[in-house]
Amino acid sequence: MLAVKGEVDVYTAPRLRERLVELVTEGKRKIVVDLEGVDFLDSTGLGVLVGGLKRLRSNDGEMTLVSTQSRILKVFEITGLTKVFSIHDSVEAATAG
Amino acid sequence: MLAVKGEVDVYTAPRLRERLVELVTEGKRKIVVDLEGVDFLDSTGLGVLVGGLKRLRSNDGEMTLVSTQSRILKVFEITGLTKVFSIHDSVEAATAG
Amino acid sequence: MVELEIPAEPEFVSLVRLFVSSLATTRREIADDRIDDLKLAVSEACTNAIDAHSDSDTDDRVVVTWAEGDDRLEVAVNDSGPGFDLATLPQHPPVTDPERLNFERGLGIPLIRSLVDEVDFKTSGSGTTVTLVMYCGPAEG
Amino acid sequence: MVELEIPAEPEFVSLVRLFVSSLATTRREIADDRIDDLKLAVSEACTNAIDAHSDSDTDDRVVVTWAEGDDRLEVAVNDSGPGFDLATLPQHPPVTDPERLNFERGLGIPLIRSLVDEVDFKTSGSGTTVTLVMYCGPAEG
Ligand SMILES: Nc1ncnc2c1ncn2[C@@H]1O[C@H](COP(=O)(O)OP(=O)(O)O)[C@@H](O)[C@H]1O
Ligand SMILES: Nc1ncnc2c1ncn2[C@@H]1O[C@H](COP(=O)(O)OP(=O)(O)O)[C@@H](O)[C@H]1O
Repeated sequence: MLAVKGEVDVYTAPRLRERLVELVTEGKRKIVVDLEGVDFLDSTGLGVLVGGLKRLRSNDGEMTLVSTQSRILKVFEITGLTKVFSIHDSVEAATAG
Repeated sequence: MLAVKGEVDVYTAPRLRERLVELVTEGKRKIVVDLEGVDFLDSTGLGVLVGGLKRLRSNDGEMTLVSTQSRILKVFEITGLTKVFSIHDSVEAATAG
Repeated sequence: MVELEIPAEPEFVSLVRLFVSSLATTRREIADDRIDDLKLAVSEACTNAIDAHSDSDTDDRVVVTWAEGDDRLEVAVNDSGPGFDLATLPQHPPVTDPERLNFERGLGIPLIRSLVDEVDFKTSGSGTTVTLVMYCGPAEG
Repeated sequence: MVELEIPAEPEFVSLVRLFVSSLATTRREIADDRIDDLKLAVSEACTNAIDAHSDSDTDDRVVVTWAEGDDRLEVAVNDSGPGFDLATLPQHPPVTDPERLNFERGLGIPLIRSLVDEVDFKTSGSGTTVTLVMYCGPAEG
């Protein structure tokens, strides 16, 4: 479980990338990224999530996302990434899935 | 009683001046200005309060202020206006005074 | 017209967002989700402008200009980077293709295009200006 | 250095305050009440700069510049107004004097002086630049 807070943009996304790489390196294979605390997410942030998913899948793992905020979901929709990620309403739903 | 909210600066102070003039014109002689909802007060705002006090006193009236916020009180202190206004902790205290 | 000039560094993009959302909120009748759209589009354009400067070690600047028309907001983002050719940007495989995961980038311009009502790119070897237009209600007050 | 250029109109002073508090919060180690002090001082300087333009109907601009030193923040407010003579500013009667109530103005510059650590006025017939300095901790990150 990784809870992301605040703004994810070109300045802060590298930190998120590092955290994801760390988790995979530690051997985690199922990662739930909780985006409920995120106020802003841009294409750099999306790119980091796509990169994390790719890294996990190539290790037989999976990443699921949690978000109910329309402004965050909208960014996934516009870019077609709702078809790539499974996005859940709650951490419970994401963990069960 | 006049509750002031938001920012009182060169842009918004004219509205406060109008309200004070209106109240005096309506015959009000004791005005309590509640500054608890004020986030920002500058010298233009102070000037409007001084102007209101002057207008009231010349009509045998009085103005009292309510404020407990240190950043607002500080502005009165620096300008020496704590000696000109009576500033209270609550509307009750201001009305009793 | 209001102008904000920042160093071409990632840490200043959040200031640009604040600049845009503050102006949009106080000056025009515009729904919150449209403000979010404009904020994201300007942020993407700024990120690209800053990226365009990342190779140079000179004291590069990005200039964001806010202008208003009767029925629109116009935000222009200008950089002095090397410019680019819109026509030759790589196309992504469809999202259903597993290959799609190889593309962590290239999402910015498509996002910009779908978030705002008009986009104009002026780009040359000495810099790029991206102008984003959003239609909106009349001036406040 | 970061620069914000606004029309010389009262409605833009709130944007200047946001600019200053956002930069101060994100970039330096500085206590909240010191940020409030800087914000108020810059706001006062901007109000004066805008007032200085109130007689002219040209498209006048006020420029606010943010700069950082190792141990300080420097915010400069520049206008193209007529300038003034600091030495001949009217003095107020002491606050205890009933006459004090005749002065609704003239509080800005005394406030500025007591809120920041250094103030410098450069003023001529073609404009004024007020530079406000606040000492602070080192750069973040
Ligand atoms: N202002 C700019 N200056 C130079 N090149 C740019 C600029 N904006 C965009 N580009 C080019 O267009 C490409 C696609 O941009 P974009 O869709 O935002 O995705 P990304 O920035 O993630 O690559 C960039 O990689 C860059 O080569
Ligand atoms: N940037 C400026 N350009 C021209 N005159 C100025 C400027 N700043 C201050 N002044 C002059 O100094 C006077 C005192 O300023 P201040 O103490 O802020 O009080 P106030 O603005 O309320 O009069 C102003 O009335 C104005 O005549």
